Amino acid sequence: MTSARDWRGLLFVAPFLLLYSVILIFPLLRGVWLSFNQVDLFGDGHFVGLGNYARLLNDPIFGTSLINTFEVTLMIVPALTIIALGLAMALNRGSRNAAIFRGIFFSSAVLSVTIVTLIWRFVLAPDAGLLGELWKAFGWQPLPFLSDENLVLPALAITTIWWSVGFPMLLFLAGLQQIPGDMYEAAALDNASRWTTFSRITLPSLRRTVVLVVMLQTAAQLQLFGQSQLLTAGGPSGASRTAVLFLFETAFGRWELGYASAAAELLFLIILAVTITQYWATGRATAAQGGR
Amino acid sequence: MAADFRRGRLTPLGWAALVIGAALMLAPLTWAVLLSLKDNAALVGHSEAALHGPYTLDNYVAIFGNSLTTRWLLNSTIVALGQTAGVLILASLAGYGFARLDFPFRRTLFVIVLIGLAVPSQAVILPQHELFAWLHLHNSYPGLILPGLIAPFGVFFMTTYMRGIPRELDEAAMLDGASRWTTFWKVILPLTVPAQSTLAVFTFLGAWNDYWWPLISATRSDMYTLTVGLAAAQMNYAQTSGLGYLMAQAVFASIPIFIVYIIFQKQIVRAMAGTAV
Amino acid sequence: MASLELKGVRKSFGSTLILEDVSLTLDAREFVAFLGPSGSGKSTLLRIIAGLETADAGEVWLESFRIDPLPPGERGVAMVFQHYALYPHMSVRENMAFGLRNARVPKDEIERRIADAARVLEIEPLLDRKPGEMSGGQRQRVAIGRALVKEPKLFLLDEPLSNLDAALRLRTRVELAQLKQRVDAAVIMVTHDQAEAMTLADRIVVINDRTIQQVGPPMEIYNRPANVFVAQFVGSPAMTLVPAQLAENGDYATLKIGDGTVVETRVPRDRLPPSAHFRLGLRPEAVRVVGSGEATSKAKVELVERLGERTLVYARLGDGQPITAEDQRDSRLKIGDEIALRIDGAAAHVFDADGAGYHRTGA
Amino acid sequence: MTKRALAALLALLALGSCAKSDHKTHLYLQRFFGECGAEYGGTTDVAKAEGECGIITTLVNRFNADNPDIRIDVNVVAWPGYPQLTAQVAARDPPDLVTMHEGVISDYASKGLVEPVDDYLRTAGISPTDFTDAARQGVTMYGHVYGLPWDTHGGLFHVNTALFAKAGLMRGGKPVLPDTWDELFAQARQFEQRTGEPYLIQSNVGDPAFAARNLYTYMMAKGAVLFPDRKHIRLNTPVGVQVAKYFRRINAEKLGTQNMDTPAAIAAFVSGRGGIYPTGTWMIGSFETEAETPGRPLYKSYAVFPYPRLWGEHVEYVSGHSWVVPARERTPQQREAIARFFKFMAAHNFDWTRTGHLPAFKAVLGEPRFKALPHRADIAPLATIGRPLPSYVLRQNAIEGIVGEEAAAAFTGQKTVPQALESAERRVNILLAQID
Repeated sequence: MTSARDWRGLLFVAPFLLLYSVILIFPLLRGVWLSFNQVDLFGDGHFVGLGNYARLLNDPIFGTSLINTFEVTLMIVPALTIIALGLAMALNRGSRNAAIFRGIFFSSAVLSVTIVTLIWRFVLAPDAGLLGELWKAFGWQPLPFLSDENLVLPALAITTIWWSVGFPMLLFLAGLQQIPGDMYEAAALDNASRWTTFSRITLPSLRRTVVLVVMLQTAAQLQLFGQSQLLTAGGPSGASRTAVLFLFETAFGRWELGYASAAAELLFLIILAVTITQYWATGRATAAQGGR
Repeated sequence: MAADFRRGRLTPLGWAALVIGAALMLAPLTWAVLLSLKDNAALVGHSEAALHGPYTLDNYVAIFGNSLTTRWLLNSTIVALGQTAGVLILASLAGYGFARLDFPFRRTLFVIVLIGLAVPSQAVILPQHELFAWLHLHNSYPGLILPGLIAPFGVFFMTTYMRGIPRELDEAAMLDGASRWTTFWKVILPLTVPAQSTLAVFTFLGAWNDYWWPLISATRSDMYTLTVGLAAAQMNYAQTSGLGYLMAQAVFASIPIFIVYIIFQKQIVRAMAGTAV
Repeated sequence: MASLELKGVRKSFGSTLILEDVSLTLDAREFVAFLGPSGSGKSTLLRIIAGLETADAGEVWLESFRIDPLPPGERGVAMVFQHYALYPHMSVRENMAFGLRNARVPKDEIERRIADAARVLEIEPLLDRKPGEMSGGQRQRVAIGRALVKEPKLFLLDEPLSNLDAALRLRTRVELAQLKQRVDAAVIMVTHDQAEAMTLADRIVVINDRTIQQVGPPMEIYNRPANVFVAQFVGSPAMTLVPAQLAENGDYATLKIGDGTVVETRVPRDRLPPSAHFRLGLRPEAVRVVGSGEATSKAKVELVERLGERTLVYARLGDGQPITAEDQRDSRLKIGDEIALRIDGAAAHVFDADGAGYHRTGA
Repeated sequence: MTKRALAALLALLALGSCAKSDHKTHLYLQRFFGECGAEYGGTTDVAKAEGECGIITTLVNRFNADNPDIRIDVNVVAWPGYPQLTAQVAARDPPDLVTMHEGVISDYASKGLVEPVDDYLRTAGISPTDFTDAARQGVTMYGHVYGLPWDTHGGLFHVNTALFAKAGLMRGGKPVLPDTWDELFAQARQFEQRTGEPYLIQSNVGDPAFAARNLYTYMMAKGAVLFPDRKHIRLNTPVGVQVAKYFRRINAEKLGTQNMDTPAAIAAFVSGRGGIYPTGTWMIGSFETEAETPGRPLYKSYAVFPYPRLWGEHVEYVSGHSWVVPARERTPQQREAIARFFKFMAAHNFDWTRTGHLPAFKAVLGEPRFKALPHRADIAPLATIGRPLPSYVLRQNAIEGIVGEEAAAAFTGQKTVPQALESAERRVNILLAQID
């Protein structure tokens, strides 16, 4: 019949769904199954039920790695959001200079994590790094960013913010472009101050973008891996070991596939919970405001 | 980009802050370029030597002389282009199916795809590795490309975009005797070009910068992507040819993506505007 | 030969019934308007004919072929969409050629048809433009052109004038009238504008509430509305309906309304159902402002609408019943004036309690 | 447009997947030791190459040149390369030859993931009795030989004699090294006061091997049994605590450098910014080059010795590099090529000792050209005082990572000594308990 309610529609979605089931759904279920087994990379394992999870909850190394992950996420996300918003507002204009600045602030986002860490190693390292040389030029003792347990997470955070400020900035720019100009004209006629204009017009209008940026960045930073592996190898003494690095070491260094899978599932649940909580909280807040 | 001056002028203080910020952005890049232009021996224990001459292009010459860097560059390009093309094709097809066609279990299937949005890569990467081993796909281009094709975001994005296209157009095409495929290919697809470019930019950059999957899948140096190759190089730093050479590798590896970026800068910004809908 | 034939078409969306048992026959080359308020089901009926919706029951025949099992492209119908639905990425020429290419019409034939249509519609200079570069009226004509080149057996126009401004609407109305002369096909136009339907259609199909209310030529619809709905939907301003009592016996019904006025209609009394309660239907031209000598009733003016060629007077009868009357073009009435009215019983309609209409014989 | 791009892409894919179409026997060799193709990629002159990377690169080039029917493709991985090898083995696509620390072989051998190499050795005409004792012990397990041993290596005190002279710590042209912990601290303080530079250069950052080596060595000296059985490690003992406290004191009294990773430490030593750099045999070649280059801070100011005896017995934790053959299907040609590679590498064991490592073959120890290499007389004792870790304990690489991480935390004061040692013990024991 002419109505499209038939199996032919499936042909359009089939290629994706097929790959999706094979490459995502199947591994996802397989990962859940593995997490209930004590199994190494090369041997047959045996079922241990929730044993791996019980072990994880009692594993201080995993606990530390989770805390590190949360800490570094908390260092990155708010700062990144505020900086990106500030840049977007400053650069939301048509001049040539603004375009050049936009280009500069986005430029780092095109680099891969290995290049970023390569460059930043020689910015942060006290002996050969740019900061070290600067400090020495002022006659100060260089700060051991990569080897002090209190400095290493901020160092990762700074590197990450430098690397990823571009995308949120562009998202905010896009959001700003969609605020109708007459709202600002009306505010100007009402003699609104800059701050009032920002807090009463700009920020509420960007609400959805802010939520989007915060959610995307939180999910991304909870999975921070390359910076920590390449820049500090999780050190000193695990002070910068993130949850994903823990997982990687467990699987490929210690061959503990089942245990690593359990860690992966736990991390998955945490990210899911955080994302849903953020979504729910902002959704409620928006509803309370009578917004969209 | 019309109504740009809606927030008045930037104060001199604002400009100063911007300039300082830009300097902070550029300083590490400049530092890397300077280091790459120095003789390796001159940098041993004295990286501050990079701040003054003499400079040399020897490190770059060495890359071309004998190194896998160019090969890694090619691999990264193939993988990034392959993933971009694949995601565009799959997401467009699926997006059209979900947006326009009615078939059994459509809602259920769409919800299943949406769930995929929340699955972080590390939850599946170990079994994926196992699966690809079983399929003998490691150390191959398909092996590097395929996992990146699973882009629930792409499907979601294209579905939303296509839902925004007036249904009248599909109906006009039906009355014009177009098949489902012709309608998709000739009528709807050309209208999704803005969405396609957005998705392409995201996918390309994501693929180009992907680290974990190539790290465990491409284990032979001739199949490394740039990210993995440079990771191997920097973790061997103590035993490698030297700081200048390492930086030259990094700079050299960044040049193509910077060129792409400069050429497509306008499209990228416009593409981002499309996402924030 | 009949052009389009609908037999017992029925359609519902989920549990909501949209069309109930619709049957209709179109003559060859007939221009028919589907007239009704929004939500009446008229668009759904059009889409069923086009093949964009599937009827739950019933058949659709076009020139002796049953077309409801066919996909839209093979039915021999062409449609002009409300928002034109031009393909934005194709030039005018490509827009018009698209359907023909799908039908594998030879290239030179396509060229010829496009050239013809472009000439007729005066859109030759636009052929290489894209829809985004044209005005609303130009797009409208391109949309018509796209339908025209297909040389269909049936044209379907979905609210073709609703997106145009007033001046353009009049002009396009003329063009549609000319189009009707030129094409060798039946035309169905969906509209909610009764003036459009009256001007253009050979016959009007008034649709409301899931079903066809009345089918007939414009003047018949106007003069002999089948029921209260048609009476009030067609004609502007709407017909005044006044509750009335059947007054006395005679060949024709004589009705008495609330303020005591007795109206002698020309509606044969024996056609009416056995009841004393009716409604009297009066179009403004049946109620005239007169000098007190000729008057049948008195009223008080509430609003005066000067239309130029005539003046409409909205007033209330003694018992408070609103009524619309007509005065000369140079009427000097103003709000609050007491006026005398003459109700022309010969032009009056009678509706029974179920809403069915009864009209004078003849005319 | 799109179609052309697609076609180009497909062409590229095709190009990439059929790159190897010559008629040579291909062997896939995977190693660490760094990437230096830029410097040595084109040369086969082994004698002129310096450092681990240069020598191994030119050796492979030389082998390829000498054996036109064989082509060795080299894959350089980040040190130590085991996560990557694990991924490859899990992907059932391991290389043909891999560099492996002797302590790690048993992990793979116990699962049948590497082949016994007895047959290859026989074909190559090599007898296990040719190996030094330490080397033979390192590669023999489960009644088979599992690798071609390639060197014995351990920690050494690399000394800047110019600074030692300035500190007044030279006697008869030789640096004075401490005999006891107390002497160590006294000499270190004297060194610091007279030169203004730190006594020890330490890489406590991102280098777990450094801390683990120090802990293992001085625990072994007091006769500590590190691994009482295959499931347990014992570190949190009075001896272990004492060793860690000594190293903690070095840091607390700022007698050693802080916050350095390996590259920084190497740079510091080469630049003459410290007296002793305790690191491995592998740096001898590079430092000797510095010592022979006029104008460099280390010019004619370099000496090297085994870790000094500070208490107990003079022993030292050593390991060795070997070549192993991961299990997979191979053609007879490939098997033959592996045997030829073994023969070639055995014949060139001397070249490798120029890096500073001790040879894996007894014969090389006696060769005049080996004895003629600088400092070899000074480090020769390593061959007799060297003690490998027991091969019955699996996952030595992961264990070293954990022990090193915790030991570094104890040394730098990030954790208290008992805390760190207790934590290291617990983590290692959990890891070992998981192994079937």
